[in-house]
Amino acid sequence: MIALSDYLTVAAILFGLSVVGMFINRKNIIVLLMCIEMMLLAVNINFIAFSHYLGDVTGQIFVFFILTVAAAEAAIGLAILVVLFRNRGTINVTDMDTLKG
Amino acid sequence: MNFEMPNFALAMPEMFVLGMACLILLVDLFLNERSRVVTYLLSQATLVGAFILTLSLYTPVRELTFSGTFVLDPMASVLKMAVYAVVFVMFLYTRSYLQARQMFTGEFYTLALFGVLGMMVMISAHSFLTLYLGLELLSLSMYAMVALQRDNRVASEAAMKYFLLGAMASAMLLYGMSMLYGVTGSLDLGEISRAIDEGEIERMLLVFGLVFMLVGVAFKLGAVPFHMWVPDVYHGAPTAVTQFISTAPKIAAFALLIRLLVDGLGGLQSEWHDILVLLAILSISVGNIIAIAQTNIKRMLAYSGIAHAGFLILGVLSGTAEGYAAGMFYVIVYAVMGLAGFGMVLLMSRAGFEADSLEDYKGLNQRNPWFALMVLFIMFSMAGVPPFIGFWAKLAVLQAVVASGLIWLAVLAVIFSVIGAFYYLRVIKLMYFDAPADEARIEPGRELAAVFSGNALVILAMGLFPGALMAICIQAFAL
Amino acid sequence: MFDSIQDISLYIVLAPLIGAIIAGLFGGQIGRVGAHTVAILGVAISFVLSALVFKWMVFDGMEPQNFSVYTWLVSEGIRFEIGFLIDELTAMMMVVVTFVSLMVHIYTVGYMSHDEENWPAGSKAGTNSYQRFFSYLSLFTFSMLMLVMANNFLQLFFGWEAVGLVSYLLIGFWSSRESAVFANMKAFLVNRVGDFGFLLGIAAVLMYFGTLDYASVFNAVEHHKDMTITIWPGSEWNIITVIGILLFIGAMGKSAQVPLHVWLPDSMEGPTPISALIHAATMVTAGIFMVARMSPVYELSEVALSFVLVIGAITALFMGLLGLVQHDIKRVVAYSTLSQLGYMTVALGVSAYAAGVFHLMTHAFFKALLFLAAGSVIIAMHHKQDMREMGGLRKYMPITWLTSLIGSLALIGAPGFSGFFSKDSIIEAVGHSTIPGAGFAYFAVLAGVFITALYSFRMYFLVFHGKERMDEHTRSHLHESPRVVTVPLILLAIPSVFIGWAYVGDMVFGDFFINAITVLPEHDVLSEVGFTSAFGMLLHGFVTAPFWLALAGVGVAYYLYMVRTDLPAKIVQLPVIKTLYAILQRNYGFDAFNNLVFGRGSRGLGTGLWKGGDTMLIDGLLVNGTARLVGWFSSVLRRVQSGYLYHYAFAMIIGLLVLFGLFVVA
Amino acid sequence: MSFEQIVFYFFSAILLLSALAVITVRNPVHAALFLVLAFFTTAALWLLLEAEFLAITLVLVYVGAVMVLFLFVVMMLDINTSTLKERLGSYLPVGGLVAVLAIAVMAAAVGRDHFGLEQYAAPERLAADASNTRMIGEQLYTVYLYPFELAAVILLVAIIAAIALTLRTRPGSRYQNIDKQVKVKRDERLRVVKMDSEERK
Amino acid sequence: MFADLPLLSLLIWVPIIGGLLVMLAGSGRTGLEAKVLALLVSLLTFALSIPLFTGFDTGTAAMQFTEFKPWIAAFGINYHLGVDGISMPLIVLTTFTTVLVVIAGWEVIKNKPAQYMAAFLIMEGLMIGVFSALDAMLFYVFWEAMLIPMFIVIGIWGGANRVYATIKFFLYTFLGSVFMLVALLWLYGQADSFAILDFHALPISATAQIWIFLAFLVAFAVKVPMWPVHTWLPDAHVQAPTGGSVILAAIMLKLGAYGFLRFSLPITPDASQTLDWLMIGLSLIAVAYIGFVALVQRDMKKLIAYSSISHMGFVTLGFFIPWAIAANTGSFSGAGLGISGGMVQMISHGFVSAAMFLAVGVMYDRMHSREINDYGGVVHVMPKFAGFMVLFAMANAGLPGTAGFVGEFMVILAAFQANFWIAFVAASTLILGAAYTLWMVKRVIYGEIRNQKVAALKDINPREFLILGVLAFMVILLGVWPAPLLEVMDVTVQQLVEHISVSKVPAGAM
Repeated sequence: MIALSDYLTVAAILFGLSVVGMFINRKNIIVLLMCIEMMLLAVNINFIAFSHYLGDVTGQIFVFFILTVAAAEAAIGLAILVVLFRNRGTINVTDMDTLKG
Repeated sequence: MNFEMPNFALAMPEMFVLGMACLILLVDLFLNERSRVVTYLLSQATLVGAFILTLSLYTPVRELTFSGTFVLDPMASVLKMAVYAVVFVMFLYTRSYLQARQMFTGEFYTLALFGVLGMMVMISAHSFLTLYLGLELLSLSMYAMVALQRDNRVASEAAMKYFLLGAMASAMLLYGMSMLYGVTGSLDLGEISRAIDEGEIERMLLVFGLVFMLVGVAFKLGAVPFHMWVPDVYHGAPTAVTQFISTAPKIAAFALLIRLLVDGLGGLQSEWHDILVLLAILSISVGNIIAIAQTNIKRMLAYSGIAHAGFLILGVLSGTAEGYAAGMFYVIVYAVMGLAGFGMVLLMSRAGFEADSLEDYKGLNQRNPWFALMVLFIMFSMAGVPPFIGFWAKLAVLQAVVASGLIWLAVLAVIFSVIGAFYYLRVIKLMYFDAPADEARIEPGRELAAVFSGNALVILAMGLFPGALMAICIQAFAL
Repeated sequence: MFDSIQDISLYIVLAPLIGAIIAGLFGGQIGRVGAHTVAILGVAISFVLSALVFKWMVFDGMEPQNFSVYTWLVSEGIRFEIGFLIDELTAMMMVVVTFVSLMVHIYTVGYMSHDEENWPAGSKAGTNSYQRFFSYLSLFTFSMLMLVMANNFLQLFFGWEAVGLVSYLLIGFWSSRESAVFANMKAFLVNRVGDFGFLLGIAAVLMYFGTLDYASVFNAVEHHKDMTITIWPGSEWNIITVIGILLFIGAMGKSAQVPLHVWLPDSMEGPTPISALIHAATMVTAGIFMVARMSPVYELSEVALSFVLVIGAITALFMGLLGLVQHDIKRVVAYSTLSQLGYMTVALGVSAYAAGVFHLMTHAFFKALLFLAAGSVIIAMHHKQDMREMGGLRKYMPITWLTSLIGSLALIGAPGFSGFFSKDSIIEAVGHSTIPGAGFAYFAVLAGVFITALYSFRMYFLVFHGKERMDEHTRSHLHESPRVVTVPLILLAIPSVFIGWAYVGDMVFGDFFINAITVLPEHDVLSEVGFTSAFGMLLHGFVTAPFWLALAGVGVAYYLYMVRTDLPAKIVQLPVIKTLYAILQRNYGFDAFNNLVFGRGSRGLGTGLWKGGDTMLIDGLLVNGTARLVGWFSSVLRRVQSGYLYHYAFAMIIGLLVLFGLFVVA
Repeated sequence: MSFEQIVFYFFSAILLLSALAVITVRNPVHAALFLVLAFFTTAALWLLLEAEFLAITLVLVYVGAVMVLFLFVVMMLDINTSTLKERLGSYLPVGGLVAVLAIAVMAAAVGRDHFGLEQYAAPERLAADASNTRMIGEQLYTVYLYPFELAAVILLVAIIAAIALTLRTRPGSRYQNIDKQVKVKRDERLRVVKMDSEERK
Repeated sequence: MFADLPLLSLLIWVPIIGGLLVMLAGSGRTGLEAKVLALLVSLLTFALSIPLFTGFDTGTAAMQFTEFKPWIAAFGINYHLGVDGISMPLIVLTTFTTVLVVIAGWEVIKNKPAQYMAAFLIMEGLMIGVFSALDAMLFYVFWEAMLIPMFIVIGIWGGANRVYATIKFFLYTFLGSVFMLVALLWLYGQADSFAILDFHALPISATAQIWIFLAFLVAFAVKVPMWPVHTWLPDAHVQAPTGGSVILAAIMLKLGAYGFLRFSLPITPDASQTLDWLMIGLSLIAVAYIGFVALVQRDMKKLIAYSSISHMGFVTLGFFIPWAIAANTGSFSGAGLGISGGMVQMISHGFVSAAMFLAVGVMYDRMHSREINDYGGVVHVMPKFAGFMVLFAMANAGLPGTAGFVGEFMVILAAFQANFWIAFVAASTLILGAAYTLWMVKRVIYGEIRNQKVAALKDINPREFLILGVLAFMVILLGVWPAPLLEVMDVTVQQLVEHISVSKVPAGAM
């Protein structure tokens, strides 16, 4: 049998990887957006796993909403990315250092 | 399936704001540049209407509806009204600024109104789900608003940073929610609270979830070490947007904090208390110290905002109704001061010129003594010097801290507030003691001048009579 | 008008005060004549009334009067009052003070008549300086009267400091002279050192007696004679001794006793009338008066008396020696004053208060006379004061010459002159005393007699006899001083001669001061001396050592300065004498020592505390250091805000991990 | 090892590897494709968890829409991939350490001690005719009516935002204004402008 | 007729509102309207304070002229005013000094005179508020708010290094007072009231008292200022305009000392007893150490500033001597002498230091230099002024017959009852005080005219004569007849001594 912890562990590792992806990636903002998608994915796995093992559909409902929001978020994120690129001609993370201090 | 019909009346303000936002969206399509003012007026009308609706719905009891995902209690009513008021003033402030920069568009107002809606949802949330959705509604609106001036290089950078970090923070919040859902089996704050109070859940797991969630909340509040977005975004965003995101959303973030920690995780008070102590100390110290080195006033105010967030947290961490009331008082006061603080940047700015360098304030007393005096009010208020309102906010918070026995914490807080006073004083120094680089008199638009003066005078007036607001705050937690 | 002694006392003190105020504040309006008229009138009223009081007191047998004028303040039930105590001692002092003051006032009309010459051109302070001078003189008279008439320590201290203030103002009267304004500051500060002790003494009195009223203190003093105070752990001091010594420290300042004498010679920078009035006749004797006044206290402590005695003896002898090497005519008189003050103090030390006070009185007359005579000479010499440029003035200034001679004779104690009676009483008293230090004191006062005679007549001969060493211009203008100058000289010469005859019997050996001065039987040396009449004393005077010593002094002076005028210069070249002479020239090094230790030392300490303590340590390290530290922190911390997203994200992760570490794992 | 377990481990492994690839590959296009793979495998895991509706949604919405959007943006921006493809530098050790630390803590928290089968027994399989979609739908339109509406608003905001941020009327481009064309008058077709001759510069 | 008026409220709000009006009236270039208005307001305030003195009942230690209105119910803060023998004289001193400051700034202040006058009037109201507040939080509000106008005054109209000085001043005092705030909040938690009189009656454990005492100490010591937190004062004084220096020295320093009497002594008597060695030690350091420092100052204002610190040392010494007396003699008799002495010293220092600063201001206005070395022989060109200067210098040196003597005298008398050496060090001021003051007078006033600039000086004009003359009158009056002042405070002080002689540690607790 697959234990709940197995799912949770997978989600945790996924979450951890995406979090680390947020700061080891220094070149491309798009990858950061992907990392965020992966973080949400990990959360979703958590919710669904819990939902399953608790026998409670609420978790899935939550995932439904997270998916919706994540899509919206991706849209806005990409829109900002486009604006950024138009302004600067680059989406290099290292170049985004005008604001500091 | 036993489904109870929701009491829609309780959500009248939300529905009204949503409807109006959509209406404005449509109306705006048919307006040309010159009649855009209709959009503005409609937006203001929306806020006024929502205020009236919320006021008429005010009850001293706690009412749940929408299957327990929506709550209306005194705190919600008060905070919502505060949000309307703050945004209303923000609209007053920013009109000329937006007009001068081709940002006077329907999008700004609709996004702002959707942001208001998001805040309302957060404030009235009684479930992780609604909390999250409200938060995202607000956040997405704000991301977009920061980037709204499309050809502004720094603004787009700010928006990108804000977006990425914000998304990450909300992912962490969600992770925490998932853990708590997992161990309590519910998304409903009331259910969760009950489950925790039963005491059968291992505390470590609860704390594990709690820590994740606190990251999300701390991010919204701008508490150290989850504050890194604050200076960059406040700095990079158009001042009008900065004024928005630095004020009203703090009120919502406070609601988030209360809803999560008090309504939901009240049983974990002994745990989150310690975490909040840490966050508060870090915020107050780091915020105040780094602010000293700033030369850009928007950044300076950003760091000052971080420090203020620390004070706000101080109020909440005492875990008493008085403390929450103090925190609420603080956040409302902070919003009022923040409006004025960024309002002063708006005041000094002209088309093509952002007065965001501290140097721009040199000799303001020569150029316009009245405004200099108003800025003086604002700065001393932020520094927490009586008789301005900022003092009472600090007092309320410190009183809660002292009452809960954390005298050392109060002492630490006041020491850092003294350090913080330095950079506020520096603004006054520039205005009053330095010779102006440019002798031209500052002549802002009449509307802007009036609202700015009004705002500063309110800071004074509320400082002289803070009792009413404090009474409201206390009543909000009297349940 | 003369309805009561209370009112009269008030008139006595207020008359000069009003004179001072009018002359001082309205000097410009009333002019010179107005000013000196008012001032002289005030003092004259005061003198007449004082004489009246003296008459009542001495001849009509009025009881001593002790009454309060007004309440200065009340705190915790302790009343601090301003009030008068009028007994024989007071009455005598009042007469002396007002009389000498009156003489000096009159004299001043002449002495200061060309005062504008003493001021730099265009000085506005010089325009009304004449009026101001009178104002100060009258103010001084007022202050001195307050001092002597006080019935409590507070008022005593008031007067004590007030005369110091006027002294300060008058020494520095010619304020454009750097030396004068230095001298006045020095005088004030040295006096302050004395007052420092005096004030502590008063504090001690209040602590142990609970009042500052003389009468109450003197009544209660018996009960306190065995009380002790712990000054430092393990050292118990008798409280009376402590009070006595502390109060006497005040007297040392005011009466210029070693080592607080340093201000007096310098005070000669002031105009001569001042030297006569303040620094010879009255103010400097305040200390003597005070100790005499406190006799009930001092009688109870032999330690304190010995202290007084030794200090007095040292002053009497060593200050006299300094008179030998001075060339400035006023300085000779000044050192002579120091020496005579030493005599008075010695008298106090052996409980011969009456003799001391008596010497005070006689000294007031003849020393004022000497000073005024010196002033007369100085006027004639166009304000040159160096004796080496004088000589043979006798024929130009007969009145001055004659009065000077009288003064000098009185000073050296030539039998029959007033000084003889007072000084011999002291010497006799010391000879009979047995308290510790009396032996040394006896030697000192005897040696002092010789020295006094020597320097007095050195001065006399140098000024009035011998070769005329002044330049031609000066000589051609030499003439006797005007009437306003000579009349006071004559008037002062009279008591200088006769006052001893008149009063030595009553005052020194009689019961004149019975109400005012207390002497314990075992200390009562004067009754052991046991003269009964002035005449008996005079006869006795010719066979005692002092007479012969004085005669020897005069003889030596005559020989050195009239016969072998080349000798003094040679003597000082002798090996031992040369060193001694150098020491004397440097005033035993007191000035150098004070400058080095107190002047430069305190400034060095101040600079050290300021630069090292305030500026470096507190401000530099703590205050600005903190500010710099915060600033440094700020600049470091802001670098964390690097602008790079990944750093921000990293910070959040670290924050998360820290929270884990602290709250989940733990 | 049961079939379920095999499926679980297989897909989990692919999921984690592709996730790792997403954050490490140089080319963003590759990263996007690895992400698609991750979504697919996740969908498979969700099927194991009897969340059929969401599994399908994930594939349809994410793979079908969101990831396409990602790829579209990557392509559209025409990013000079050579500069973006530099290798992870010296910060990898730190990153790795933090990753290990974070994962270790999280994994420890969610490990078998707390979420093993003893605490959370595997539920019974649902009946074959149980409709996951129906279950969700019933809840969504009743209990979660309010959140559902909010989700709609969020999507609206996203639309507004995306348009507001990216839609731009280029000053150079010309549009046909039919309304104006139709209403045009004769005089307006030609206009004679009088002006002074300009000097040659 | 005055009995019905809310005198204290009027005293607080007339100058504040007047100040605001003055600020608004100040649009004119010369600001003459503003100046006249300011003078009228300050005179009115002074006039209002006279019935306070004349109508004061000297027979009781209870608060008089009290006013009570709930202010911020949510915080339990009331608008509670009242005066006793300790605060009333200080209020009168405040109103008196403000009139002088307004006159003193009449022609001198050319830059924004309206704002200048307004700042002083507002400050006046706030300071009176501090002295009359009976609610701790009301007190604190006034206490802090007062910093604002002072900050502005030094910063705008100050000397070359004014920014450093004023920020230092502000932060120093701000830092001090926030500790007090925490202590007040703690006390509120215990007493459930912010009424100062309730605090007085509150039993507090010994340890807590120590902490509270230290918190108060920081606040008040900075204000007094006591060594070693005094370094803001010389800077602030030197840089401040004359009026600022006057108010600072005459009134603001007194606030700290007043705080000791109103808060530290009665609320934490046991801690005061425990720590009296510290207070006495710091006071003596102030007297001696600062005396030496003053000796070597080259800047007149700095010298006077240091002398102020030194003089304030007597105030604190007088306040904390009671326990030392009790330890030495076994009774508190004599304690009142010390406390009253400190009080008198406060008032007299108010006059004397104000006079000294005004005198220096008179010279500064003409020469634009405060360096002692730039002067010399002033008496020859400004004889009237020199007369005043010497008088004030003598008062500063504590000459009997002037105001400067009374307080020092009483404190030394009291100190002797505690310990010979305390009195010894305290009395050293007789020498040191005279030394630094007279040395300055010697170099500035006397001697030959040093340079052409001095030679060109003009003597004081009627306006300056008026100010200095009034002060001279007060200095002498207080010196020769201090009884009325003592009469006012005597009962209050005695009651205070009784109060502090009883331990407030709850029975049974250590």
